[in-house]
Amino acid sequence: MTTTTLLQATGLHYTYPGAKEPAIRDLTLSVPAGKKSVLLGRNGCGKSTLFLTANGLCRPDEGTVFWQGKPVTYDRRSLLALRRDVGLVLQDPEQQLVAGTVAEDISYGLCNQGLPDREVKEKVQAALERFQLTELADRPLHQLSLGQKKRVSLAGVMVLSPQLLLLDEPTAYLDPSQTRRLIEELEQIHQAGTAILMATHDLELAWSWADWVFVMENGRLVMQGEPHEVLVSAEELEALQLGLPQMVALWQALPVRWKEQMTNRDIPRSIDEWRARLAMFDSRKDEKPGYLLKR
Amino acid sequence: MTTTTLLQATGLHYTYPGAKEPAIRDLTLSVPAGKKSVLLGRNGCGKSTLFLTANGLCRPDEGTVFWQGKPVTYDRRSLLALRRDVGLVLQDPEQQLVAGTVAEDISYGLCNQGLPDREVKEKVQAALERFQLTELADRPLHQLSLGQKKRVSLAGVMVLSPQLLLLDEPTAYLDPSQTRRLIEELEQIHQAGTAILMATHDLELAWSWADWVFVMENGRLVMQGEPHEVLVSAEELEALQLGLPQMVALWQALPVRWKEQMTNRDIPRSIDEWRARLAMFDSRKDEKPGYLLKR
Amino acid sequence: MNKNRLIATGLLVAAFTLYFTLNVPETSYAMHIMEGFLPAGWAIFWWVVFLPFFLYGLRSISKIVKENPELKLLLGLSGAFTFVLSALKMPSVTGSSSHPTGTGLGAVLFGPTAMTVLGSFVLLFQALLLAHGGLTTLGANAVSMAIVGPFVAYGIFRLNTRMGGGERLGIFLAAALADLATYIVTSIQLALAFPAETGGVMASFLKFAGIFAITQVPLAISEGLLTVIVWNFLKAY
Amino acid sequence: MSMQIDTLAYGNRLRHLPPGQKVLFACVLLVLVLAGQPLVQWSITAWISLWIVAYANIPFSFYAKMVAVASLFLFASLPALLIEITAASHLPANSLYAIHVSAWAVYLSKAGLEKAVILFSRSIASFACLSFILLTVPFAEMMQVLKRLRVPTLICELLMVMYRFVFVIWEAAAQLYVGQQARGGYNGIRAGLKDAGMLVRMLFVRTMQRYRQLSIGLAARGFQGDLRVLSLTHYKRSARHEAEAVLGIVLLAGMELWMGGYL
Repeated sequence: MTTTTLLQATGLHYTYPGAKEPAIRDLTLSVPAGKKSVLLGRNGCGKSTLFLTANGLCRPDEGTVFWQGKPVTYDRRSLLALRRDVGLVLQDPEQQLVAGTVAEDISYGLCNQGLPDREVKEKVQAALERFQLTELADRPLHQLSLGQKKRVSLAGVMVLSPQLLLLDEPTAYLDPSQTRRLIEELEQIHQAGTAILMATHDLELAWSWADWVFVMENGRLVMQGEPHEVLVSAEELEALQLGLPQMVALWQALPVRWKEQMTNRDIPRSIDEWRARLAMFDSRKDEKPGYLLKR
Repeated sequence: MTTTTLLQATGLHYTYPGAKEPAIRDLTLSVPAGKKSVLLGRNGCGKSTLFLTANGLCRPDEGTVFWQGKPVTYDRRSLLALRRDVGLVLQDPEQQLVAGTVAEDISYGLCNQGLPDREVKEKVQAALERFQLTELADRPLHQLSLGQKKRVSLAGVMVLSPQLLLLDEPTAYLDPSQTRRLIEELEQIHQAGTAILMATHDLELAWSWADWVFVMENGRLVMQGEPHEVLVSAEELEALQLGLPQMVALWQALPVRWKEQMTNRDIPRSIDEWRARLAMFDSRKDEKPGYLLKR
Repeated sequence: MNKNRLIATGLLVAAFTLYFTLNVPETSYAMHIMEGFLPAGWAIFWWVVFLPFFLYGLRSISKIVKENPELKLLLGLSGAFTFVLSALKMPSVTGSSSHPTGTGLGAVLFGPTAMTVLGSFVLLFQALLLAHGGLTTLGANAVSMAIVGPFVAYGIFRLNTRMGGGERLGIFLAAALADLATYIVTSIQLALAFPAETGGVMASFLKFAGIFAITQVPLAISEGLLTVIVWNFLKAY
Repeated sequence: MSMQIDTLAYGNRLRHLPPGQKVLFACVLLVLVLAGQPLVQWSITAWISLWIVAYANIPFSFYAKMVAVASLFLFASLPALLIEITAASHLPANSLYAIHVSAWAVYLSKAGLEKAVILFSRSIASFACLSFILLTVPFAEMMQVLKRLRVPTLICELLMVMYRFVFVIWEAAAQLYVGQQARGGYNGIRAGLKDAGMLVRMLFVRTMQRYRQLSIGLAARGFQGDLRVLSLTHYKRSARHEAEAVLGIVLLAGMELWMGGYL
């Protein structure tokens, strides 16, 4: 996959009606195709506004949003197309679900696109299977658990086959196993060719999952780059009140002389990688590794 | 502080009206005084129901709840006293904020206790200062940010000086700096003598913060103990679909021969402890430690 | 005769006992005429009375919605809000739990024509989700609760404002009198369908109205008070 | 209150039957009830209860409670139907029981009793037919029936949004109620009324918030002014159930005609 730019924003300013401070100011960024990006930043830094702008829901006071190189015009047709191509999954699934049952809700976006009934049904069927919702297809939304609701709202967006998927804190309130499942689903979505941009507060997730990191502060983009460029400087991140991912901090705290002995000195991005880096020390087999290393 | 038991539950069963499965079953646990406890478990495992039961909001179908050794009777007076002594902060501050402005909302619980106006005002004033809300006192609640709302809902509970504070996922949706601030506030609350029981999905937080860990599954208490007893067995936690805290997993993955050289082999509970354990290796000063160790 | 007497007395005692024991938490649901209670003729009659009002309300709504389709969401949410309000158990002046009908507040907030449509939907939901009221009797119930109630509330509120009465008084009267009007209309509907052997419709009306007054008058007062409290809060917001 | 009817309807064992058929079946029976003789009405009550409890597998205890609560209205109205007041001199000869208060007589009328008996069988039977719809046709499927009946789109759309948010708002109300109680609310009637007022206000504020959020959420999904959705459900017709329904209706109609009813 070539790293073309899907979404590009130049010099965006937006102030909510009645607000004193602009929510985003002089924001310029490009979301690359084919990547898993995260967007970090404190609450109120403008993340959500950026998402709304990317989807055409906020029209910036200044600046331009480009979609695949073309500036977004705010007429009805191109907005409809933009909203098909840029899928937005909001924080609270209740905000996005509207129909009586799961299957009906997933059909909503497709119906808005004006597709013929047969095609809608086929696509809904496929989405239900893909997100393992077939059994719940005829269940009313209010009977679902939070994790299931989140899956439905994701399915309702993915059924439109967007090229870019925006997710606003998808893991909040999920338990570890639900989070793991969501990440697996996102992995599949990414494999199938959809670029993902996820706003999150979870630094560990950002470190282990993302290919690209954006950091916003006060309506501006203040850092961007690959995780090992952005998420490794304690001082910079501390200044942004974010802090380091734990894995990075712990790695950095390992004695330098140990690290020097290693063949691969990159900071590991998962526990498995961590083990792999250190495996050479235990491979000398001076004793049986603890049972916890088995797995 | 002696480790007396504040709240004790024996053989609790509770089934929501119309539900097929009980939400909690045969649940027996004691919440120790003076501790910072966490309650882990998947969504739907009965955590919230336990909280409601502890506060007298759910009356168990079977079993007894004891508060400071005395069984809870469900008459109006003792319920009112119980709700003063056991403060409950719900997940979503929107669930708990009822009044128009910050100060009014904080006074709500005090007014319900029937205190004289002067006393109410004094206490509200003190709470506003303690939680750094003085400036926001007359602000309408819907103008606050999420972090502020969470602080108000905590203040509204703490103003009653409860002896046990129950928190349901207080860190969800908070950014890292807000989370840190909340933890500091909880630290102060704990120092001042209030026991805390926090339900959370954040294993890192549980590991670094708690003195005592409860794990629930399917309405039952399945594990309890100090963090280094409960949160160290990958197999057990995996079976409960929780997983290990990252710091534990990473520590366990360190080569055994390194760990053997250490004087203190306990698993560290914070990055500082982690550094301290490893400091001896760098204290040989074969080179200047990286700038990241400065801090 | 003696046996008959005994049976009749027994039935009466049983009826009253059942009424007062079961009734307490469900007080005001008793105002929904149950499915099948009205003879077919009357059920149809009230549907015929109801439909023009409903269609008029629907037309005015569809005009608004055509200009601003987002208002569909607002109307749907308002309907849901009203339904939830009607289903909440609230402390009542009599000390027991009962519920406010919310039509008074709704009519003042959303206007009586919109409230006619929303009120009918609320009744449909009450019939379908709570089994209160019914489908054949929906026409009759809608006339009393979704047409007369809101119009009385709105009228009283306007009248009170024009006469220079305080806003709170207006809200109280609107909510309380809307409740009372609803219950009087229901009593009339029942009296028309079941005239008394002696005294006809009028006597029957007095009997029905007398029985329902036990629950509905205190309820109207608490609804009035509650609506004032809510109104005060809303104004502060 | 819990919306248990809704929950049960989604889990009922006749769920796979086409909803249109079920609604039609209940409506035909309802017409028979409204026009029929008490004996026919009681037969219908028994038969439809069999469908509800045995075929649809709705717990009997729940169904019985539902009927009991609905009958409250019936019992509440009984005194008005049974008790008559008249001048003592006009007391009908067939009165069942009378108390004389000076020149007046308060009596139980025989005609009233007969009326009450008829009313009783009709109401219970109609309510049973309604219950069949409530407990076997979930709301979402009811909407499909309404659409097939060409009910105006606007009505369907509004009902859909309402249905969706009835539960969301109900949940919010329940949470607020718990939140207030946890802080010692609802302590006495006066405080209770005030707390209820606060709750209603918060609920209103939250509903308006929901409106704003939902407009954004749906716009993101391409809201163009319509709230059109499609349903996937495949229904299976069941010859056995259809045969029983048709046969039963024919028998009941025959019974009605034979007994000289006005069908």
